[in-house]
Amino acid sequence: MAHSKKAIPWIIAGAVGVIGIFLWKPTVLVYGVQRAGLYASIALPMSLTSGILHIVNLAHGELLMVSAYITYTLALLLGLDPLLALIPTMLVMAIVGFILYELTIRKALKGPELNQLILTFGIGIALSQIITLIYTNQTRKLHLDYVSASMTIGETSFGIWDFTFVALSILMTIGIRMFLSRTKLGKAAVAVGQNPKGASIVGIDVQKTYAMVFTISVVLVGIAGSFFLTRQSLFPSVGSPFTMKSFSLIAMAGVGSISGVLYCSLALGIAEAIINGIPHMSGWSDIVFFLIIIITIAVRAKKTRKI
Amino acid sequence: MAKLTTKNLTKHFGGLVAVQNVSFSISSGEILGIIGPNGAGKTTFINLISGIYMPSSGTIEFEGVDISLMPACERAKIGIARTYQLIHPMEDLNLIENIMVGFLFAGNKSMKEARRLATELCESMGLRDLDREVSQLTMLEVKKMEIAHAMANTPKLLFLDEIMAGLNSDETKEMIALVKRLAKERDLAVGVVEHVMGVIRELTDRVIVLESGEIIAEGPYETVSKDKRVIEAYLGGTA
Amino acid sequence: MKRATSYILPVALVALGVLFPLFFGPYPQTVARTIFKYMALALTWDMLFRSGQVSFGIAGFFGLGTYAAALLALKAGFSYPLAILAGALISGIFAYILGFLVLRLRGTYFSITTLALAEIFRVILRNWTSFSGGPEGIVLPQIIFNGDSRCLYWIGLAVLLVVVVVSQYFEKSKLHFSLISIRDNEVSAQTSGVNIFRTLLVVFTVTSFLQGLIGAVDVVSVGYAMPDSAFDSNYTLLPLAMALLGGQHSTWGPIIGSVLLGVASEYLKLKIPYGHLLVYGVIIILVILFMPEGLIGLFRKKKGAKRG
Amino acid sequence: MLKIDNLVCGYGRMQVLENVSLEIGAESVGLFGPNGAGKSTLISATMGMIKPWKGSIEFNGESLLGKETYQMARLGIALVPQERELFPGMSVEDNLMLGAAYIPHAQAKSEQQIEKVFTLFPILKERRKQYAGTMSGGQQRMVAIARALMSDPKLLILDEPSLGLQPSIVAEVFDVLKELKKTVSILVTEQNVRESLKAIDRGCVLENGKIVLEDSADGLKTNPYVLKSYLGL
Amino acid sequence: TIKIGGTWPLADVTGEQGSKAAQLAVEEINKAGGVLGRKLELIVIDDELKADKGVAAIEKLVTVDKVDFLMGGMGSGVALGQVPTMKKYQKIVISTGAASYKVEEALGKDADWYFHLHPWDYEQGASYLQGWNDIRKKYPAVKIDRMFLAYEEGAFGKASYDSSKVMFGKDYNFDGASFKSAALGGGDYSAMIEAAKAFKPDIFIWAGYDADALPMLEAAKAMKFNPPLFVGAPPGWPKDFGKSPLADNVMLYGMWAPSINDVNPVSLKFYNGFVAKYKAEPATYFAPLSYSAVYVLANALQKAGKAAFKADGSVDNAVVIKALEETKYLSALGETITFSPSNIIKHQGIRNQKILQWQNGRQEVIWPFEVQTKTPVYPFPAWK
Ligand SMILES: Nc1ncnc2c1ncn2[C@@H]1O[C@H](COP(=O)(O)OP(=O)(O)OP(=O)(O)O)[C@@H](O)[C@H]1O
Ligand SMILES: Nc1ncnc2c1ncn2[C@@H]1O[C@H](COP(=O)(O)OP(=O)(O)OP(=O)(O)O)[C@@H](O)[C@H]1O
Ligand SMILES: [Mg+2]
Ligand SMILES: [Mg+2]
Repeated sequence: MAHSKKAIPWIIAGAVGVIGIFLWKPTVLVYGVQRAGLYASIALPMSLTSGILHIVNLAHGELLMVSAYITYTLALLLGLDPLLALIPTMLVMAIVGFILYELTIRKALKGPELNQLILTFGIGIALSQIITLIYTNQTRKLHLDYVSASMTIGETSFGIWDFTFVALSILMTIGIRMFLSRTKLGKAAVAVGQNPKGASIVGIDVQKTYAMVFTISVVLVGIAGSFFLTRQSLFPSVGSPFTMKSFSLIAMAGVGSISGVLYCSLALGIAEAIINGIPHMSGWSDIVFFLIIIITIAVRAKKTRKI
Repeated sequence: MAKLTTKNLTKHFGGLVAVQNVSFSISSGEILGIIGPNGAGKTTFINLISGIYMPSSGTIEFEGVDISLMPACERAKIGIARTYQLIHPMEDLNLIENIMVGFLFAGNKSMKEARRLATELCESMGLRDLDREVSQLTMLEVKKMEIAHAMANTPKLLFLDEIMAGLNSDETKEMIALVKRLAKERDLAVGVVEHVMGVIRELTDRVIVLESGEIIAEGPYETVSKDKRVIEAYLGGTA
Repeated sequence: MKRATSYILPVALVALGVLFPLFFGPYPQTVARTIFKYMALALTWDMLFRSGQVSFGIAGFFGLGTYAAALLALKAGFSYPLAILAGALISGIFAYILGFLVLRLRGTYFSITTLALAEIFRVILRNWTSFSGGPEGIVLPQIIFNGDSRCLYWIGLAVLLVVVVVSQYFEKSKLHFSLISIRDNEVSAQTSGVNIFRTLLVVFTVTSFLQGLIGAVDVVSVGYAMPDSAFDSNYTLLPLAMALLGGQHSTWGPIIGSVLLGVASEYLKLKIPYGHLLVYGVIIILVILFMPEGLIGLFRKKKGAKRG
Repeated sequence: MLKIDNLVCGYGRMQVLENVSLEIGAESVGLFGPNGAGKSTLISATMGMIKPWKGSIEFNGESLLGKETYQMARLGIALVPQERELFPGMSVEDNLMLGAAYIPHAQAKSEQQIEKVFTLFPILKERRKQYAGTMSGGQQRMVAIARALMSDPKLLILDEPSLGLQPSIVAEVFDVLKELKKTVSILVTEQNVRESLKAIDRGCVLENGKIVLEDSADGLKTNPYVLKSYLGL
Repeated sequence: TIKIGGTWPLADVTGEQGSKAAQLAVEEINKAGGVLGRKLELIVIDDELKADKGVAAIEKLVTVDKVDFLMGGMGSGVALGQVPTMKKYQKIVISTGAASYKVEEALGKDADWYFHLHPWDYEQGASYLQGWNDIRKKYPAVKIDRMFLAYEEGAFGKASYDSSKVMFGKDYNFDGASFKSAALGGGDYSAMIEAAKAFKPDIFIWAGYDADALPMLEAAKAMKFNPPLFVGAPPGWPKDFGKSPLADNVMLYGMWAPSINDVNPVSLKFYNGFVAKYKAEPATYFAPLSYSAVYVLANALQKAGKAAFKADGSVDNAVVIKALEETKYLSALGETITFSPSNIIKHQGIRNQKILQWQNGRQEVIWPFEVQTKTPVYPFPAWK
């Protein structure tokens, strides 16, 4: 296809870049890829809700946080490893997602556009406050031996646990794509995303599809949350920075593009790692993050305008 | 005097050629029919002239000036107006306000002036109750509003894209008379795209037939409708 | 007649606003001042939103005005009135230039790009320590009017009135029509002669100028600037929430919305010291669920019913 | 098959339909009337897109009141909406396949069915990979008709199917309807009364929300009122 | 009653516990008969860590509640916002937060009504320098030449870095690197640790937040980074940090730890009182600090006697300031609080931080030696 031909210079440029970085500081690639995995696994669930329900879910980060707290609680109460507690967490998150949809989102979808934006803003506040009231905002952290798993090549040692995020994000991408292209519900979801009225005419239960898609995305956030817990400290506002980050990633990838999220996370993760690799520069890494997003969006806008 | 002339106008969409080497002209006071099979490129052609799309190649001249690359809003100001095949009125404006837009921006009139002119125009077109929301209008009224909306550009050149589609015969008659009157009163050059042959026969002075983006026939309706290629590609056995 | 009555309410409100400090003490004045600030920001956001563009960059231009004014006053020795004006101008000029980049974008892409710009401003001011004082910010030697709470109140009110007037001008002038036509149908707006890009550029520049103005006045009223507070995401999210809650696409909506949320947050804080934010969040949820058209929808509906 | 009894409905406070009753058996029925008469409203109510204020709607003896649109579709009612309602970002082929995918009895036959609609509209076969949203107006109408045919309906409702179609294809569409009415019940609204009379058994005229005339196709052809107002003679 | 108005960020654990500890002190004093025969009353308003809210809170406390004294504070940003308003009212303020020297600059030298309990940032730096020098002297095994400071890139970390660089840059081989705190959506320490590792420091100090504490140790372990001294300087520690096997022998800066109960009866009384009333352990030093603030004020009023209030019932600032200046209060923090001038203001209270070490799940005081509870474990053991 014409598409792949145009990609060749990009692939070459990318390869050259990667080799360059490798020669300079090989670990930058490791950390960049690991970071990318984290970003992608948090952003991917959001791409479902924004691509199909067309809602900007400002409570996304809070849902991540809630699921991490649920996993934490289950891990403590039942003495489970968080990755085992993941399964009951998914169940709880499914219920949370479904209830949230039925009680709130469903109604807001009927109102003027952007109502869901402010609704989820309110939900985000409420969720983080509920967690604060239950757990206080003191930081918590589970101690897990395996997260310090290490690998040594030559002189350098680095952590390898964070590669699980890479695996998770790849699995999520494959899973979501299979869901959308292979399953009946997934195909219905795509149709509903493009034209709900048209979808109902061809026999698709639009409300059910919305509810399922929202619930699925909350369950996916739940999974990401359980993994997140293995690595990060827990406090009520831990999720909020990830809402906008995920949202930025989705816009950069192009709303509705699933694998795009993966590539864009990779680009951002590595770019961040490069900046962090330069001493005293880490404060500027956010600039690179946002500059890349702006450039990508602007370039794509220009391309589409030509047509 | 030709109002508008195109030379070898061409538009590609990726690999698809929607309009190909179209050269034609239209003069003031003339009503030109544009017909052709579905997907022949009629709407694309109008989009090129009104500036929604920029041509892949070829030129457009309006009153002797090359406007091929002029932005759409400028074209509106020099007197090019059009209606849309799919009408999406501005839901947040009411009937009269929808029409004021053209006077305000294409005509650069003041608010007061625009309202007065829009009211006048509506009355002359038989639109009443001008403060209604657009969702309360019947299709005939919406179609009239669409024409009035275009007329508010105070155009010299007007393209109507299937404006009669979905009207019954009484309403169609009324609209034909309306278009004829407007063209005459304002010395307009009018391009009419329609699939209803009765309308083309009644309304137009001359017809061009597009197929796959190219002009395959041109002339008065009576001759064009007997053209073998036209019958084959477009009219079928019903003509 | 109708005209006269429609003026009574606004005039009365303005009079009330101006005379407020004569009857209420510094505490209500301070609370009102905060509400005015958010109200003004909510209005500026709504002005651009009337064209359908959702900006996430309010904090960016607010913060830009803040820092520009503070740095000019501190380093270039500008007097406060001059610094305020310059702060607003710089914010407007940045918006004008950046407009060429962002105003071709629509929907999510526009929103995220404005957000990204705001973040970039913040990161620069935070890291360019020698210029901006770094993350710890800068302190002004003194507050405008020596901190007299009435004067601070009045200047806050004055800025708000400027914003309201501009918003009303937007609503009553031609711009109103161009904005709505851009929001409803860009293609048809173009062929009616609306220069979409230029219209958006004007609005983007003017609203950013106003946001910068609000920021500049804020900084001379508090006396210090820090990147993380000047570019606080609350300056983006709260005005947005207030505008939508009050009722979008109008002057009254953001006004009502910011009074509701502003008063609610202050009142709840006093009543429920620990955990008041939960109630705040729940209020937002309930208003959206049960008044989807915003608070102003209640009035609008009545009007519509009369008409129908 | 479809039985509408004393239907009253409208939008907001505005009443559009006044006690409309209509019955469709194994036949093809035309619904005519001026713009704004309420034809589309009647169809919307039947499809569950708006809630009737009063009256009843039954399909094969089963009440449709309170059912959702997608349930109507699964019961075997297919709609060609006036506004087409395609999936603009999907290929023509995907649009068509979706017509059958969620209708239990149609799904199995979708491969044969798509070949059938492709012979009816060859251009769609040619453009099967094009995004539906970039098709021309008339082409999109074809997709909408084809999509409805894909669902192998028991009752086919067409809201102004000829709108925007070129004359030769209009004729073809009505030829197909004529063929189809042997096996499928059809309700069609049209402004092109002349063409559609060839394809229907019976017609009603709806004006101002009321049915003012009901007759066989032949009866309508000679009815002076119809001749004058709808056939332009 | 004597009214004290307090502002703290109540949604933050520092402010939440600080305000509650102050309330505890008020109740203790009232139970013991109050001050000058009058009861104390504490009115707390949330400053939400936002300057405008903090200002409104002060206005309300002074003009509506008509409090006699002001108290509290945590974030420097809020304090910067509040200073002008405080100047306007000239109420006596016992401040429990605001470490940034910018606040001191904003106050100016005339603000004699401002009593700052918390050490300024530069004083903290100086006290660390003093501490490490003392430790080196007392324990010759401890070798400190190369110092590496990892700092979060926000105001807190940057300030620590800047002041440390000035303080330690002369005597030590000093370097640092920044990282983005997990508290602000970061949490990737690998680049920073790599830089630290390359530097081979004798002492590694990080200035970040509690959210960074364990993940950073985990990363250090994964990357086999094993400095002889591993020091954390966050404002608080995560819950049950001590229970983590990685925590043992981590050193930290702080003003208070429950282990001080062993050497200080006031601390023990405070601790027991707090646990009994709120069923939670005080997790940050803001609790004992705010508790002390109330006692400092109460003692001064007691000392000033009836003269503290004028005939019209208002506070006689001169008298109370004088009494406060004479403060000598053995506080729950371990040291005796007195006031003396700092760089700009006249009334600075505590100047020292402490150097502590996690040992067997407890924070033990290493320095100052007067309140030492355990001898230091050195070097930081290798990762298992
Ligand atoms: N944006 C686009 N991308 C790709 N192809 C397009 C695009 N717009 C139109 N086309 C194609 O260009 C051709 C011409 O379309 P156009 O809308 O001009 O036809 P038309 O003559 O107006 O047809 P109709 O009578 O059905 O309205 C069609 O084949 C259509 O599919
Ligand atoms: N969504 C709506 N909201 C409010 N009024 C509506 C709506 N849709 C239609 N109407 C009004 O209902 C009346 C009947 O409309 P309807 O679309 O049913 O007519 P129709 O007979 O299908 O005409 P047409 O030939 O124009 O399709 C019209 O007056 C129209 O303005
Ligand atoms: Mg067309
Ligand atoms: Mg209709």
